[in-house]
Amino acid sequence: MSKPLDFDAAEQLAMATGDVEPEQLDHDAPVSLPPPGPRYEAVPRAASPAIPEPEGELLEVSVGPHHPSTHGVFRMNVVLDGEKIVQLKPVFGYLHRNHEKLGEQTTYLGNMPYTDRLDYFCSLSNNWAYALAVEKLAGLKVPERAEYIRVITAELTRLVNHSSLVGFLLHDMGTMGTPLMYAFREREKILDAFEALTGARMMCNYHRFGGCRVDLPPGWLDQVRTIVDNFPRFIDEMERLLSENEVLIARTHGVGVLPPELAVNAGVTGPSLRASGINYDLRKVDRYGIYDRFQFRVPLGEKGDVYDRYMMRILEMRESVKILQQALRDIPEGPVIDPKVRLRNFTPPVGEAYGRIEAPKGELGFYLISDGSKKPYRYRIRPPSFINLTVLEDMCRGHTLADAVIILGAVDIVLGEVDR
Amino acid sequence: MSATFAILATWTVLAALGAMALRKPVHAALSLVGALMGVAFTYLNLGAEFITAVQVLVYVGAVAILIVFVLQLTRGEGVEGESLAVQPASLGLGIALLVTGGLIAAVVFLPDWRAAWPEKGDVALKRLGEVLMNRYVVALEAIGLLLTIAMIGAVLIALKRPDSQPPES
Amino acid sequence: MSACASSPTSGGGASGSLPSLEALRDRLLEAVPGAQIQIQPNPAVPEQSSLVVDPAHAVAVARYLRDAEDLRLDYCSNVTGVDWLDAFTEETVTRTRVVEGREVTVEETIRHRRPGYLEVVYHLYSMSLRHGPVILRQRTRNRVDDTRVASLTPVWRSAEFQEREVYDLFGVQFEGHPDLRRILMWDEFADHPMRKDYVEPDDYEYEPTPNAEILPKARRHYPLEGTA
Amino acid sequence: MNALDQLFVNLKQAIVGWFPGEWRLGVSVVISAAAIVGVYAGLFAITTWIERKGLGRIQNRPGPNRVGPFGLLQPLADGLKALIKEDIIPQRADRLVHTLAPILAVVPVILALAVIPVGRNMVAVDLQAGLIFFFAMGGVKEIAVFMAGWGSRNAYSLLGSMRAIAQMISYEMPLVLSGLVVAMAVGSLSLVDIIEAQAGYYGGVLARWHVFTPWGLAGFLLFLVAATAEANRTPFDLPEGESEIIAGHMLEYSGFKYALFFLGEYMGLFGMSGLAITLFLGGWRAPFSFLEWIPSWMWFFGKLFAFIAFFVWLRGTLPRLRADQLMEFAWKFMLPMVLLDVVALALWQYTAHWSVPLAGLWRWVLSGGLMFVAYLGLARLISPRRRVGPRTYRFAE
Repeated sequence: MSKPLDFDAAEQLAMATGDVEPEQLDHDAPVSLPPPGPRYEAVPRAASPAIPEPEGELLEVSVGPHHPSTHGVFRMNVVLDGEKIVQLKPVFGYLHRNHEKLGEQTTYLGNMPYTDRLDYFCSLSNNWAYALAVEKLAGLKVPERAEYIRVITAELTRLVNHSSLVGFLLHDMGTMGTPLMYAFREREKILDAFEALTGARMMCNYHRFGGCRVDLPPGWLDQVRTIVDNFPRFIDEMERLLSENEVLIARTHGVGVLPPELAVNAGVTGPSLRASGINYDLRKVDRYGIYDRFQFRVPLGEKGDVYDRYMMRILEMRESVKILQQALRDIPEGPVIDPKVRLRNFTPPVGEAYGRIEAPKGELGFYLISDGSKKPYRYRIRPPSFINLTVLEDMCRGHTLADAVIILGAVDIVLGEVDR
Repeated sequence: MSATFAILATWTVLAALGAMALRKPVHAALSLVGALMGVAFTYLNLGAEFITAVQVLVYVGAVAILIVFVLQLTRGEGVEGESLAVQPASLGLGIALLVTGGLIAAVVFLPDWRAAWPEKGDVALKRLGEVLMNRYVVALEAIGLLLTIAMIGAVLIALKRPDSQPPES
Repeated sequence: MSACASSPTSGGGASGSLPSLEALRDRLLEAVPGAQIQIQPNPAVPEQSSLVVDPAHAVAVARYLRDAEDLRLDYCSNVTGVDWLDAFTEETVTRTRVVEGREVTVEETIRHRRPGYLEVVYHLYSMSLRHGPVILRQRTRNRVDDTRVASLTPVWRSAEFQEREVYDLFGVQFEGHPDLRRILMWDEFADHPMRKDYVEPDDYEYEPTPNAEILPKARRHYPLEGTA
Repeated sequence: MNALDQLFVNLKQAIVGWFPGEWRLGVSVVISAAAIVGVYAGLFAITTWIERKGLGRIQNRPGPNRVGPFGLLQPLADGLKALIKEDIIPQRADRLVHTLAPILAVVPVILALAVIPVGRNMVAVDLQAGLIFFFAMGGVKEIAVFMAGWGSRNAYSLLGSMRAIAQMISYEMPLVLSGLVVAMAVGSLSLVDIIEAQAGYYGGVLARWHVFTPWGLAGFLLFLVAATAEANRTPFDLPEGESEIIAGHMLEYSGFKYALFFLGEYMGLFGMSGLAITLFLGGWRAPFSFLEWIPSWMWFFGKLFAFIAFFVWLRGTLPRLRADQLMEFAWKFMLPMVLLDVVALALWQYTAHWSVPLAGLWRWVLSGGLMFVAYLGLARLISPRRRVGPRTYRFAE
């Protein structure tokens, strides 16, 4: 009874006797944790370039939490052999505010503004994901017009996120902010539209269970149409500026390769996953909302390196523009919220629901357990950038510190979401 | 002996002493740079511009940087607290005396060295080049060959690393 | 609540290709002898009912789910913990008793105590076959001294950070996790803040907050020099 | 016209003339030194404004526009801010080394600037070995960088300074060699002589600058790349690459010491540009004979501003290379190219007295063809595109 617990052994025993009770677990023995080490059976660690024996002394560097290119208060504990990375441990939690605990002490509606603060670049996607989970939990229907508005806002958010990400990524490569400023110019236009619609530029708090908060202001669709029609020019400009740039190619090709098996196994989602060639876009898979009505394609990478991840963003922006054009063309008149929904004192039935959407950074899921009261019993966020960081070490190992910076940049993290 | 020379000489000797006596290897190296610079300015004072420039370029720009690199890459901090002077002191002193005596003897006794000092500015660059490429071309090439061999040797030594430490992780 | 199924917002996707949960449980029981698997119904969204697996067989079950040809649940989307406190249910029973020599029918209330436990929930999907979710649950024996479950990180890498988070915030010990450390809270932090009965320390806002409420509390914890 | 051209020369002579005979040498030195420090420091201020304004315009924003008209007083405000900022020396830093480093970063650069002629008869010191002296002073700067990195006792500083030194040493080789190509052609190391050698006009119109010869063009381009690296400008700004090692060796500096480093950087940039102008672009000479009426010093500073604009433009558009790619570029491309440039020069000189018909064309074909073929071969060898090939992307419906 005193031997440390070994489930594999217990399993074999179970097979032999055909009867093993969970009571056989040893309660008195001190909990023995296995030593840290690579114990992943499914997929070997990323096939990063072979690391030779360390030539000199290993140097431990702490990159962050206030390093200019960690995109917030994020830290990487890096062990370097010369300039090569031998080990990299991401450390976070500096922005941890126990969002989920807050959520469990607030009403369902009261949580909506909090979701804005998760990935503060994409508040409208977050709103939608949360609304989707609650709608699933309570079985609510969303009016036609609201579905269109949701698609429009979510795709605009995707444009904002991807263009900024491309800018930040190139900034990490040392372009002195020029692409970033170009990206921010476009972002400003879209934020203006958000402001006109929701009253806020970043913390929009716009979606509601069963629809949207208010109808579109007059002239808003035309404003968005102008933005969307001009957007491809910005993408072309960006591509002409840098996609074929020799330095960019030298910096990104073959850097941070993520094999597809590992990507799937590690739950990487979003553009990073598709850059590895896995065709998995929730807009196509789940067809949540009304995404089955639009014609668009899912771009897929071939190598899974940083360049592919960069190109995924560019190509996805082009597809988003297509979706937006169709949505703006087809949007019907009608109510924007189910009038039967009582947002105040909203009490969903007992049960649980997991709802997920394809946020710009990957799969954003909300898991709710309702005990029939006004507050969720359990409120959980599945943050894409948090889980995409799982493979950061695998992608970085064997590369230099300068590569780690752009690999991290291409993962696309927002610390508000990672730390919650 | 002009005032300029006095200042430069004092500076050079002090810096050289510092290179010997300072406790931190990096300080000693930097002090050595100071001494080399002092020598360079002495050349300039003598009107030998080219030699000055080459002295700075080669000794400060290359040799001193090399020393500094070696100190950093081999973690020279390990021997901190011990001066870099030769031990035992008497041996170092003996060598120093020998070298100094030899130099003085050369200046005093060898006839060539007692030739008249060239006028300032007469160390014409063109003449220097001609002399090096004609009269002393064999010596020059030999030195070049020697340095190349030394470099190849260094590369070979660096490649082998028989004593490389086992990886720690 | 079946309105949801027909609603376009339904996220069920192509879950039609999955066997029903009952069939799945039967297959698992066959494939992993000795496993104890129950179905936990979900009244709100019936297609998101879950399987409760005993920790001793969780890894084998997970491996089967991942590797079976027609399931191929290769993608573990979400891992999270839930804290279920001790639950008390009150039951009113009518009994006959002998009171002072007479038989009286009295109504009595009996309190049942269901001991609390921590639960870890895994949402599994298949990227290759595009179906899901299958929801796995593991439960600890109690909330206090035996909070161990099996780590599914060896099966799905995506559980690595999420299980660390559950360990950090709920205090679930994952046996077999390769690197079980705190992830969001700092290393010296002692408690598990997501537990339902967590009481935040009264000095957490201690720093120089000149708050009349906080300051006396802080003094209790840190008798300042000069003021004590 | 001539008066304007020699304005400053005459002014200096007039001032020197006021002093008694035995003072004149000293006064002349002081005036020259003051002129160099003053002019280039003023240029530094203007350059920071040009750079910020230029980057702003490249990036769709106005740039500094609050202090003075068009933000012209911004450098003044920046300087004032740097002066009154707290000067912090880290506790564990080596105080002496830490303090000496910024001074040593500026002094050799100013010394180097002294040998560059800025106009007709306008050079502070005409050293016989001016070219080598310039490069030697660049070598001293490396010591300053090391002192800053080591003296700060910060891992990032040390890493940054080591990177910077490695980069400077690697690029010094092609830099010096491409300079020496010109020295070989001219037969002198004096910068005044080198400008003198570029006198005259092709066909009476186009100046006989070195850049208009095949070896000179190649040498100029190589020199420009090496100078960009030596001056730590994008895309070779790794030593202070913000996204990787924050500010490199300057990390622990604040206030005026930090400003001194910047001064050194920019003066180094002026020095490099000035040398490029002197070696390949005829120094203070006009490009066309009909433009000779513009004063010589205006030509020099005009060219200098063109270089500054070029560097700003580069900074606004290019990403940064990685350290190993930087080294690879230096040793696998720059060095062979520069050595070949020596051969190209030899071919050019050897064929100088050819009397075959179309001799000029043949010389161009021989000398320039060598460089062009070498460029094609080497560039293809190290091009990242060769290694990766084009990418195609699949789309799933």
